Amino acid sequence: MKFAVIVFPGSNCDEDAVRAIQQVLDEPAELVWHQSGSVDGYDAVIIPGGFAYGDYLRAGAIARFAPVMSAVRAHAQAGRPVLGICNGFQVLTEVALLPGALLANNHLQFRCDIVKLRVETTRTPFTADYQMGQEIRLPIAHAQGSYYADDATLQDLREHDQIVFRYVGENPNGSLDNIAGIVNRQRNVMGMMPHPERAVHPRLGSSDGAAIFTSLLHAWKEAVYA
Amino acid sequence: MTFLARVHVTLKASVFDPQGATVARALGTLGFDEVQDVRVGKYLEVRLSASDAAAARERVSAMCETLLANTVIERYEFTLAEEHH
Amino acid sequence: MTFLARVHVTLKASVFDPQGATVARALGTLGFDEVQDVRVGKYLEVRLSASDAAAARERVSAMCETLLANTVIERYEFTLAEEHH
Amino acid sequence: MLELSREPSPAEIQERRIYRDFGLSDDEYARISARLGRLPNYVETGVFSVLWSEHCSYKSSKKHLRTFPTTSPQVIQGPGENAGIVDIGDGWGVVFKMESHNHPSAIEPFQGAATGVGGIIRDIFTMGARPIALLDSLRFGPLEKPRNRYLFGQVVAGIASYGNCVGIPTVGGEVVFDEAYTHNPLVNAMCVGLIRHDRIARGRASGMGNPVLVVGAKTGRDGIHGATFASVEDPHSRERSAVQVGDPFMEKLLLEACLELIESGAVVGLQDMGAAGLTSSSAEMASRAGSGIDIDVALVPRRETGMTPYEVMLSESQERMLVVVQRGKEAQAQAIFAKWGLDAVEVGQVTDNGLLRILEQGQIVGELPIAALVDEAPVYDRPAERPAYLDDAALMSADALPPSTDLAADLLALLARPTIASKHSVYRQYDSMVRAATVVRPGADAAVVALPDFSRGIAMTTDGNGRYVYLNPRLGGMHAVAEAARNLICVGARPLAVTDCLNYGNPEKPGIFYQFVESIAGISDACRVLGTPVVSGNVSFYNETNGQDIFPTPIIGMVGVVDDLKHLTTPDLKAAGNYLVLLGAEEATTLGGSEYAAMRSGKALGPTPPIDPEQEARVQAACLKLVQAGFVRAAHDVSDGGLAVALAEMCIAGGKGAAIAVETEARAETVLFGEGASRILLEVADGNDALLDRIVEKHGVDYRVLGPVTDDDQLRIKLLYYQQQQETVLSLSVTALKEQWEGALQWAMR
Ligand SMILES: Nc1ncnc2c1ncn2[C@@H]1O[C@H](COP(=O)(O)OP(=O)(O)O)[C@@H](O)[C@H]1O
Ligand SMILES: [Mg+2]
Repeated sequence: MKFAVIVFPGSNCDEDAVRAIQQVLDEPAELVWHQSGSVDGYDAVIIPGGFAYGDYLRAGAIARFAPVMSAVRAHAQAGRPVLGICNGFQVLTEVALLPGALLANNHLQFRCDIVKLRVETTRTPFTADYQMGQEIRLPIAHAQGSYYADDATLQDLREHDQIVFRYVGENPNGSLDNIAGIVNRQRNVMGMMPHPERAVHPRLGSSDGAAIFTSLLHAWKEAVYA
Repeated sequence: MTFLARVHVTLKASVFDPQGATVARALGTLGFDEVQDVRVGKYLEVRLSASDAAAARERVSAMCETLLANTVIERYEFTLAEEHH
Repeated sequence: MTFLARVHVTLKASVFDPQGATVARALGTLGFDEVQDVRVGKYLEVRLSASDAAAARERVSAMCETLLANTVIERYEFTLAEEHH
Repeated sequence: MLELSREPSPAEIQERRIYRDFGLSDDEYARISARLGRLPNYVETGVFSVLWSEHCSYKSSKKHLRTFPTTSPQVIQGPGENAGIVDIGDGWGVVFKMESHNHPSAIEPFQGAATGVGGIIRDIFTMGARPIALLDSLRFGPLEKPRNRYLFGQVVAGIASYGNCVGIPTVGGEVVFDEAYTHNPLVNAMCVGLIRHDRIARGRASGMGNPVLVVGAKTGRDGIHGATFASVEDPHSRERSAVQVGDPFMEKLLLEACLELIESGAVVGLQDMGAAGLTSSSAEMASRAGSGIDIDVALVPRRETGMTPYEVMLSESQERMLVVVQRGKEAQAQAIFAKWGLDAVEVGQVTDNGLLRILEQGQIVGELPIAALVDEAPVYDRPAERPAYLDDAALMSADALPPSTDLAADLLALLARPTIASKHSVYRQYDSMVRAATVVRPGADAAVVALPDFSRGIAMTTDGNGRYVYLNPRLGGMHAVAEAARNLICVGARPLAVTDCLNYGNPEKPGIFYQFVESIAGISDACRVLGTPVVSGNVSFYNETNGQDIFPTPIIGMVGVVDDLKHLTTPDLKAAGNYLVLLGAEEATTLGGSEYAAMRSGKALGPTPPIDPEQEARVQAACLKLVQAGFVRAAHDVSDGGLAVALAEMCIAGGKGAAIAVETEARAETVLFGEGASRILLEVADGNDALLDRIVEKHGVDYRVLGPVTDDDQLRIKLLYYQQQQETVLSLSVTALKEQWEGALQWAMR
């Protein structure tokens, strides 16, 4: 299984994602430059964390227009998996591959911590290897992670089992309904504020992020060998 | 012709504005008890060339729609003034 | 009486505005070639009670000086309007 | 102050003594004119004034900085380059440096702190190193004052905004509050990078004819005050005009582009344009290479119109680099910069005439010998005189504090002192985990970042206690080094080398200069004994307002190596049944200089605790051996707040209790809250007594067993006075301790 990790000017978790994939899955992962017009040949696309274009104006606002994003959109529309982590989640909402938006944290500060999350659905190619309702610990590090959507959208997300992760205990950013991650209706595009790529080794304080990558690999194998 | 667009981007009324709330609280503790409410938004000055005001207006609208505001959460408005040197 | 102050806080002209420069560049690559320059600032709407416009003006000035702007790098200006309910 | 509509002529500069407005003394100006054999013109006077300024020339401090030990078998690069480098084996080097941004932060705390972080990051990647961590050492006045809350909040937010955006984890630091810093907060930032030996780049402009490029942000009038200059009486005001808005996005692009360029081999040398911008970067790069350099100011990309050569040469616009590439490889370099969306413009060439020549559209507008600018800068032997307060008996009376009426309340109050309280509310604003290699995060005695293969780790810390230095400059200097090394030892690291940031008041006052000279001597002594040479550093003078000087505050940044990550140790108690051991020198413990005495009296009361560096070295060596032996479960050095605070912190962090008994003859306040060097608390797994004894004895170190770790929520401390047949008992719920310690800083900020 081959992963593309998109690099915008200002991305800074790109190499972490590559290393996590190689470490956890021993599968190839490559950096794909924002100017690239294609993600052909990649089985999954990861939009990593960071501050694309400095997050100036709004997180993800400028990145949305990078040439590579048309290719990512096509990849998503073809039903292939796209995972947006942190800044990647913000980009995915800006390009409307995911509904809603990410607002400034309600306390207005950047927040870095290891937080507790509940896996709300395992019915995605990103979370099948978790247990339903499992509580996991993942790092967060963001200033604009407060998920917002209007009531209708929120209702929709709930009805279609699209809320993938919720914060347990203290909500670190004021997100609606404690949402930490969502998936699109087709279930192949997921965005999440926490950083699974930083939680793949016990020395890093948690290895609970590894299952996201193993889930993706298993889903891909099933599709390929089915 | 050169125009200066003064663009205001604010959160929609339905979206909570923590920054406004924080500024209001800070003003309160500094003794500005008369403050009832604060909203904080972005202000952009965009200087552009255009053949006339109508053209400038159209272009600035397009900029707001595509980049300057995220209409899921924000609204925008702007004024235009011709600049003379 | 209730007043609405619309406050604009911008970087002084001599201070480099990296955010504005980045937005200008982005607009350029999006095909808005006519953009010459962008500056990004803050916009605040402050609703306050005051006995009259002069008093309101004085208080808003004080707010700007103490909290809303750091005059080392920023400048501010505001307009005042009385609000009727 | 002088307002002029045109630049004055060389004769006017002399006659009207305009050079004084640049900060040059009569004597310095005379030396310059004599050296040149003519009167310098306006831009030349400007260039001399910045290169001969305290900031660039270290003219007051140089003589004393030379006394630092700067070599060891591990040192690859000592002071003099953009940053120091230490070898850690396997082809890896660690690059690090610390720098102050005190004055800008005092007037625009967010941007002042942010641009400080930006500057120190550039110093690291300029060497070819990948920055892997940031630390920040901060000092503010008490949080009761709204202004101090504002400064503290904004400085932290500014550091966060910059470091987080560039993607370098901020993994450690310190924050101390004292009245002494009310008008002069200190903002010191340290950056640590990792480099392959064969990739080291240096700030050298060599190779006749090689092109010189300006890369990054455009040049504006930042840091320049038109024709109005800072007066000599107020050296701050130069920096006051220098507050700028940081552009961390541009920095990230510069970082990636420069590392890629160095990797490509096309680069000859590069340097950040920091203070005095183009002037200092070009002169210093030529000086190091023994070459000359031509710069045509007309070619420098500008943000503003109508800039004069003077303004272009002295601009301090941020996020710019000066890069010398090999002639013939310009295209390769340009391609790399273009990929990262950066402007890179050739503004001149390297020459071999030993001159800095400033041109404007090909016309020479200034021509100065590099040697005169850099090597022949004045060196001053400023007078130092022991200040009278050091002999004030009333100030040295901490041990005579009246007895406490409630020791338990004292402990709770100490834990809630902002200086001692948890800094979680600070460091959770910093991304401490980006790069996915932070294996000991903020909150422990030192931070540890793993090497790429996760075999070993680099440990780092910053330390400095201004009160100790104020009360005894020499001992205070030693303590700073000793505590930094002890902090590294506690996480399982072997200390390697030091960077420093020396923050003082006005050096023209002999009493202040005495503090400077003496504390440097103390730092040198301790560095020698502990085997940690100084490889880089920075001096910040004039931290003075209305005649009030800060506490002399040398900050030590220290880096070490964890040879095997399985030796990583943290301060949190791990399991009931283990027991606590106090290793080291108890006899040195005193209330002098302590946070406790400051809390009780509201002032700095001495004397500073004594310290024996040889004994410190033995305690540290023993501790490291114990940690490596594999039965130490937690370690924490005893510092601010003394034994009781250190115990409380270990209980809180681990969510465990402890039942401590100490046999003593000393007064309870001293045992519980007294401070002193060379003490470390260890949590030890049961059943290792023989090994413990053997190791400790071999190092000639004392220890005592304090009691078991417990599973209940109580920290019990019993002081046994056998002779008097008395005991003093303190018992507090860990939950209550935790509430104070964790909440205090946030409450203080409300
Ligand atoms: N400004 C800061 N930035 C990052 N980490 C900090 C800061 N201040 C304190 N810390 C972290 O909090 C912990 C406690 O700090 P401190 O009390 O100074 O420790 P010590 O006394 O062991 O040096 C350390 O891990 C330190 O790195
Ligand atoms: Mg400390």
